[in-house]
Amino acid sequence: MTDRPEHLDLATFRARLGEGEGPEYWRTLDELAQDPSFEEMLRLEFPREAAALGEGVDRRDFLRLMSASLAMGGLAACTPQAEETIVPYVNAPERIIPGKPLFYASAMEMDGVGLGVLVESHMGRPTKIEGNPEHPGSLGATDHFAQASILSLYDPDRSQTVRARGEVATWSAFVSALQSNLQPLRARGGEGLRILTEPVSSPTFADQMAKLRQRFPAAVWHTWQPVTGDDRRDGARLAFGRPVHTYHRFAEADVILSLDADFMMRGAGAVRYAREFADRRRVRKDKTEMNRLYVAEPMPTTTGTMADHRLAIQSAAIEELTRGIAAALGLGGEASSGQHATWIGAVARDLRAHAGRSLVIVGDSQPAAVHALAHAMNSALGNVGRTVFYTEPLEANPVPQMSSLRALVADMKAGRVEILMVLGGNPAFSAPYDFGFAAAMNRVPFRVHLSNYYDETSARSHWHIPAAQYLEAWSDVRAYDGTVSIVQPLIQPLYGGRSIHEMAGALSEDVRSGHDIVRDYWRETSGAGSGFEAFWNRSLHDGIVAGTAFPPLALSAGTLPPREEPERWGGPEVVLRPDPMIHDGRFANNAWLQELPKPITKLTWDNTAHVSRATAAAMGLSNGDVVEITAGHWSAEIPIWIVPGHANDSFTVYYGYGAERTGTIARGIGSNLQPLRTMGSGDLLRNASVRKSAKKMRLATVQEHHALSYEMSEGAGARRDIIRSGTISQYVANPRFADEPGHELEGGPSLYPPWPYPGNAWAMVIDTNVCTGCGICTIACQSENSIPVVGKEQVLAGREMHWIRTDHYYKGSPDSDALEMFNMPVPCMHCENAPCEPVCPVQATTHSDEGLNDMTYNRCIGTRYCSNNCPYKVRRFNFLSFPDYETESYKLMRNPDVTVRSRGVMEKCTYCVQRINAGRIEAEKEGRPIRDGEVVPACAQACPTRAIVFGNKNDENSEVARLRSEPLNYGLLTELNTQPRTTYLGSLKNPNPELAPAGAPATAGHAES
Amino acid sequence: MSSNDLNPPHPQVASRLEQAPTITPGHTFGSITDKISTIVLTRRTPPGWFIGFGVAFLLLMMMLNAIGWLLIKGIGTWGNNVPVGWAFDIINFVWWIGIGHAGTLISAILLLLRQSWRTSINRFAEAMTLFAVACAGIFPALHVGRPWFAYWLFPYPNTMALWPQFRSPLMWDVFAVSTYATVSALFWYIGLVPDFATLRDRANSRIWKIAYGMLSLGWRGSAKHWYRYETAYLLLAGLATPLVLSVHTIVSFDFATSVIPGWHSTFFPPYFVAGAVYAGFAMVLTLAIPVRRAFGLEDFITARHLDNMAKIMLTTGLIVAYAYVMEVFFSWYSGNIFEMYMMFNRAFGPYWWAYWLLILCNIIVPQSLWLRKVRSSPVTLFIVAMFVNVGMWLERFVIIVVSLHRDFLPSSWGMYSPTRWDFMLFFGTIGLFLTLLFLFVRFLPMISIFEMRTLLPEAQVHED
Amino acid sequence: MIPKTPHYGMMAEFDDPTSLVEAAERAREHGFTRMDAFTPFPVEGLHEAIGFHHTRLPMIVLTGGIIGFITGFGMQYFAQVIHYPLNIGGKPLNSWPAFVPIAFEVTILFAAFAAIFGMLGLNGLPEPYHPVFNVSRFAFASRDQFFLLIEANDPKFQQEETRRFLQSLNPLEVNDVPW
Amino acid sequence: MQIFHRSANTLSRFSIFGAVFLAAFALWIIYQLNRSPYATQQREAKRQPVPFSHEHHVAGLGIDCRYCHTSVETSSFAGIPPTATCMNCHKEIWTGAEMLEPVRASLRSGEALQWQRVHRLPDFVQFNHSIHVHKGIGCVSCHGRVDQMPLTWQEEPLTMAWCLECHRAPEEHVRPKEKVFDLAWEAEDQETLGPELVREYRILEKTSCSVCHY
Repeated sequence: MTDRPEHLDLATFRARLGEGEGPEYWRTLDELAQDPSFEEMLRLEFPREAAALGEGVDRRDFLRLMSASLAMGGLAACTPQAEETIVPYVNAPERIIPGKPLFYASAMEMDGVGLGVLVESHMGRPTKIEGNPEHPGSLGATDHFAQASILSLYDPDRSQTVRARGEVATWSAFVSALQSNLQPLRARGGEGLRILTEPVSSPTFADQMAKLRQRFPAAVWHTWQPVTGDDRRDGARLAFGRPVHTYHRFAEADVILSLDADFMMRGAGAVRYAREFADRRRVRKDKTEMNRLYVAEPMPTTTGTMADHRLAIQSAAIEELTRGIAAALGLGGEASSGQHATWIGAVARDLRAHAGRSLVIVGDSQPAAVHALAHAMNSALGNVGRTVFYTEPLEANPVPQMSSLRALVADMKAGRVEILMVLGGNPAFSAPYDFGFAAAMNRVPFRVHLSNYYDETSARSHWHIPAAQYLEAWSDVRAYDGTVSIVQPLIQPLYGGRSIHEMAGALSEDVRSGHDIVRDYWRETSGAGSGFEAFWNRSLHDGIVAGTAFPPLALSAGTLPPREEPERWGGPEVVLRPDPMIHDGRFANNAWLQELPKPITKLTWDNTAHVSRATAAAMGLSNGDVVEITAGHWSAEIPIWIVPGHANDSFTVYYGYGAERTGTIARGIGSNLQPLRTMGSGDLLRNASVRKSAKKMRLATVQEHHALSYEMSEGAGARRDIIRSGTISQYVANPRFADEPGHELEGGPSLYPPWPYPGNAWAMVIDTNVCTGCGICTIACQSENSIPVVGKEQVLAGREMHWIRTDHYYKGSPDSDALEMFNMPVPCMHCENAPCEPVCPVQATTHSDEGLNDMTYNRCIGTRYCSNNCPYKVRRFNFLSFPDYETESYKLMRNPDVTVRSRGVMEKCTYCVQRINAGRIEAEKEGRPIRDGEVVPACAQACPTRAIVFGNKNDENSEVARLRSEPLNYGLLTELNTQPRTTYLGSLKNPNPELAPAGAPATAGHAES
Repeated sequence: MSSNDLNPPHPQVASRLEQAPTITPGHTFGSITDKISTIVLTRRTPPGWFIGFGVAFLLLMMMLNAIGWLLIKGIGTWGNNVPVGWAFDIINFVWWIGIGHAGTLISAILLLLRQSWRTSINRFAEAMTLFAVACAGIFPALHVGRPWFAYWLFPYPNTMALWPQFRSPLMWDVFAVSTYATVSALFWYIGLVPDFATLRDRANSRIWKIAYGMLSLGWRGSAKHWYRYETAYLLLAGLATPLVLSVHTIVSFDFATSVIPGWHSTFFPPYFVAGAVYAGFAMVLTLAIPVRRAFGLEDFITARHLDNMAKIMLTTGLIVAYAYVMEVFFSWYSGNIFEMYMMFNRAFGPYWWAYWLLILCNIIVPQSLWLRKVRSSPVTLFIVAMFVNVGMWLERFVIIVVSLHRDFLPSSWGMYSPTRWDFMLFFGTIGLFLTLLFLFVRFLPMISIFEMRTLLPEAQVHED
Repeated sequence: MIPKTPHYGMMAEFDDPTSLVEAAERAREHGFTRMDAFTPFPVEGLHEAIGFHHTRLPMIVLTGGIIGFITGFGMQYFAQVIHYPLNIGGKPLNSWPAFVPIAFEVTILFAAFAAIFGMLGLNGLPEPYHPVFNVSRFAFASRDQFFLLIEANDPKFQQEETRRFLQSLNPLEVNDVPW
Repeated sequence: MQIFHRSANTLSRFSIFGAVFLAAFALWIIYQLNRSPYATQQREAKRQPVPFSHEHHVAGLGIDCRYCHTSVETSSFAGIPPTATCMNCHKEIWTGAEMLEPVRASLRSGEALQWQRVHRLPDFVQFNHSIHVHKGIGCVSCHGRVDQMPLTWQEEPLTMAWCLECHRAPEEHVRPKEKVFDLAWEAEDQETLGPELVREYRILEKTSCSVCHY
């Protein structure tokens, strides 16, 4: 606590007490109680301000809090109350006010890139991840990995102890063992010491490795992870002759060409990009310009659904397409005369017309040449420095990963490796199949593995060290533009995990704590000198280290990469992609991500091979048929999922599944594609053969629980006026097309007088025009509201529990490039005339005086009538006892402000009523109305594109009120006179007149399918 | 029949209008009394009874098993899901309730219509009503997610200061069904009192004398008692008639008041009531035909009874058929895409088989009842009745499951498939029904003795 | 009942309803006022014959019904409008159309109770013990025999005279009914 | 022939009415039990590790509620004092008291004191102390005269019906903010004061379900 001389404090208090004794003593105390400074003293003795400033190890005192927090945790109870103990602190930690959450800035690292987050902490337990508005890569939003990381933190399957040859051991034993093994290497400058990490951008770690190199000049740092991004790096080398990091500014781009890049959901800066892209796409009364997005990709992606012109094209054909466009832009090479000539011509003209305000972006899975071509085009279009920026690489060790790993394996086989430190990752499983990494490991005399789980690699190591999560250990990490965030832990390592910094420390006999290592590094390098405390506190508080963004490099790529003759090949291509939910497999044990429906397919719990309708028909394939994919002498089996809009003669398969030792949830689900990931293959198998097997698999999708014909399901989306879409020109012609008579929002006439809502009237507007269908809202809601997962079997039975889902609809012919895709998040509509309420026999669902459709769990007896009568089917029923009441760690994770729902109870979206009430209470205490934006539901807060807006519609200055007055605003199924509080903004496309399908439908939006 | 409805004549005349008598000539007060009461009073139980009862009892045990598991694990053991929140549970509930209706119809409405032929089957039909309602009552109680809180459905002062939500059709159900059960039970018991007196006076073991003596409340056939008794009986019939109509009307409100295409329909009440009577008479025939055979009651349950019941089935069956046609017409005439798709989905969706099977069982097969040959032969009549029993179950399946599984938003469409626990509970209730029925035929007069007496010509006082 | 007379009454037995009704009418012409008849089934006109004309039962049932309706509707109105008014799907607090079904059911229930317990009450049932059972032949009253009873407390009742009168109706038997 | 004895008539009628009355009586008993202090665990002092007396500390020493329950004005949870708070005074006075040994032990060992919770709401009820305090609902309204409790007990039933009494008619319970922590204070005329304060403090009648249940 800071010094406060002028105030009465306990010391003086006690001094005064000391003065007298007996009755006089008591009198003094009474006087004191009257003394105004007494009140003051109370406040300062037990300070209640919750600033994140200052370093406070005491606040993470975790174990002693468990019982107290459980006392407040929302475990369902029954009256009359059982005996319960309540456990106070022994020494009250600063800043913690029991019952009030605190927020701390930190950053989550993935693939060497950091995403700034704010972590909500209840009584020392992190419970929820939010985006950090200060952070350039987040702007207040998050990706689904960050949301899910809270579950990974409390994952009971995590490795919980240091192990030596599988036996429980201690950290100190490891350190001494390591040192004794290092001893002989010292003489040889550390020759034989190899360190394998995943890509790391931490300046501190880079510094540690540099220092280590001084001790062991001959030691080698290898970097590899399953998603290498080598092609991106090689592309840069081709274009600039050196590794260069590229980032984009979509805010400045009018025309965007995405070549197989899902830039809104994958890769560095995705969250930022999605936001910038969406901001250029919102159409309002006073703003009718949209950017234009061209996408060429084999498998529909979230980015693809946003495209104004989407070309379903084989991955392998994209280089040809790109060269065509480059040629049309006058960069040389012969102009394309292929089937896409018109497309190429139109795109090229559009790009040139917007030179300097256009942008070409390429997906990681494209070969280096395409990346190089993009660099050349961006340079030629003058985009560099305006929409495209080049900087030094983010990674501390920007080596070509595949060759780095190949070299390591070769040396291991040759016995040139004596100490192998694998820091993170699970290469024994995920390394290219034909490398034989696992086998080679056995040739290494001393093997160490740092990882979350005691996995395949750990099992082959002498020493296994449990890894600390980013919420448990200090570190630092660079954002997509180089900005550094200090990774600030909120809780002592649950299972005694260690960070890479501590591992590096162990190598260099550095005994400092992770906290000291990071802090000291910044003390040395920040140059803040005496002002370091302030600098450090500000960096922690803001979540970013000011001024650490990389300066852009003035680079320009002139020459086109040489075209090497593509080898002839027959049969369909097979494109390997990391799974959108579990990535390279690191989240395989995360049930939230496993059950989060994948974009487009809405599949859960499995990976599949995606194929177009035409190709499937040609090969006699239907959903769930298992195919055998053979490449060379390796083969793997995987079920089929038919995706309208997929390129023909192309299979897109998601890898990441199949590891057996990364947790109980991951075990035995999905298809293992490792055999196909070989040295040569990269992400594209050109000469694979795909054969239909006799097997069939039941796949759990949350939309179309069964094979529906296209016309009956997807087409219905537009036919039933669920989706209202048109083009920007149609909007200009008739702004109200989305809300035409016939489905006006206020519903038809009613026999009953409208119910008055004089106070707050909560409402939500969802802009389908900027919804990418990524599903982050769903998982954010799951985390905020402690929604249980139900498992594949229950999803198959149709019992998934998500409160907000993202529906996916198509319009147009499924096999043509004119196919349009739409995403529609559906939470509870909070209808003013809610059909669910009058049918409930026990008043378990009622309407609040602020227009919320309340669901009172403890009154619900579970007739399910409300769900039957809900036209939107947003209600979810606990058919079985879904929540995990046993696992202690999960109890710590749950939001204490939300009741855990027991078996036989209905639940649904509440507009995050716990946040509304908290906001109201604060406002009432200060005697003011709730400010617009003060209360934000979890879905809206996490949404990267700000597609969800929530607020008080009675306050005409609120954003939600303004959006409800937008001409594009419409309600879902309003002909039922439900008068929903959740409304939608129609979806708009901005087609290139050159490519616009002849005779666009006259009835804007309501195109028949 | 219709002619009788318009202007009810004297029972005797009524019986003369009909080709077959309601009771075979040659019987006396005594013979009727003995014939019926000996079935109950004879202490030797036919072995066939034991076999039948055994089977029924096993099914009943299976039901208890299914309920036990349900309470342990939860509704999840059934096939229900979102969107199909209701399935076997409510199908069976509506099916059983419907079956119940024939009993009250026969005992109350036909009494008001002076259909004297009803007397030989009404006791039996009323018993069937009670047992069917007992089976039906199980489902609303068990279909809720937390059955141990089902008592919240009743309005009682509590420390939560909360009440049920009386706008909910489910609350209407609670009141309708419980009222229906209570009134039917009282009606039935009151009808039994004079017969208990008969059994009391004819039982030869003291225990049974006392037992029946207590049940008979000391009935002694006093003229004054008979007068008040008949008044009360008539009034009850007058009350039971609107009651029985209201019960299935309210059951149909569960669906009619909702917004779901295929449920939201104003003509459900008459349609459901007709269906209920249809199903009820089918069940009466299904039971009466074997029973009259087993206990040799052909004298009392004559060809004429079967013929009349067959005709009622035919009539109500035609009303139901008309309802089906109207459903199709409305969905087309509404011009509403959801309504139209609902109908299309019924006929050609994944559950097409249920719809067409229903048409076969409820419309096509019963048309055979136009033929006197079919009506007059117990065997063929039994087969037709069986078809209708199945058909009426399928009707509820189509209305509930097929409407729910694809409503407004295609994104939330789903499929439903029952689990073995669904079937165990359903067949279990059939076990409960048969168990009660077997006990009834063994220990109570299955035909109203005193009313049968009045059918004899000598029962009429002839002034001269 | 405190026996003031040696017997409860005197009973004549007939074997068909017609003769019983005639006998009853004769008895009334003869001036007997306190009598009763027992039959195995309701016999038309018998109650007039013994001078029993109307019953209050219908009024009781009507009252029951009215009370039922008030209770049924009142309960709902109190719960939804007065005691804990809640906004249910934007419907008015007093959504009376929705209250009709339950009000109706409760009406029927109460009326039915009134009918049954009214009838039993007026008939003084249950009454397992009754002097008439002392007559051994009376067991046939529930089978196929018909009885006429003249109660001993009838002002015109004299043991011998009454027996002579009953004999004149040519019954099968005439029996004293002991207490 | 006669089956039953004369008494059977009386017996049968009596038993019928008896049954009815018995049923009614049973229901009445259950009804009463549910709201009885026995069921609501009212006025029973829990046995605590240290026999802490609010009477002594509040009435006797006049220590303010907030000295120990620090977060009552800011948080949903009023807060239970850490051992350190006890020791603020008790390392000066009654340092030897046998009674206080558990407290000293707790400070020495760092083992928290395990108090028995006295006012326990089910976990599906979300109660917030701070807003009630800010809107002028006194401690005494829910906790009774704690300053007269040698050992703490639960004064009020804490049933939903009880909560609603106040939520429906706040004017009957509201008091001036400065009197919130004054357990002894009583309004001389609540009829006029109540409505005034309700207006002044903008107190809303909150009876929607989601005010407490979510």
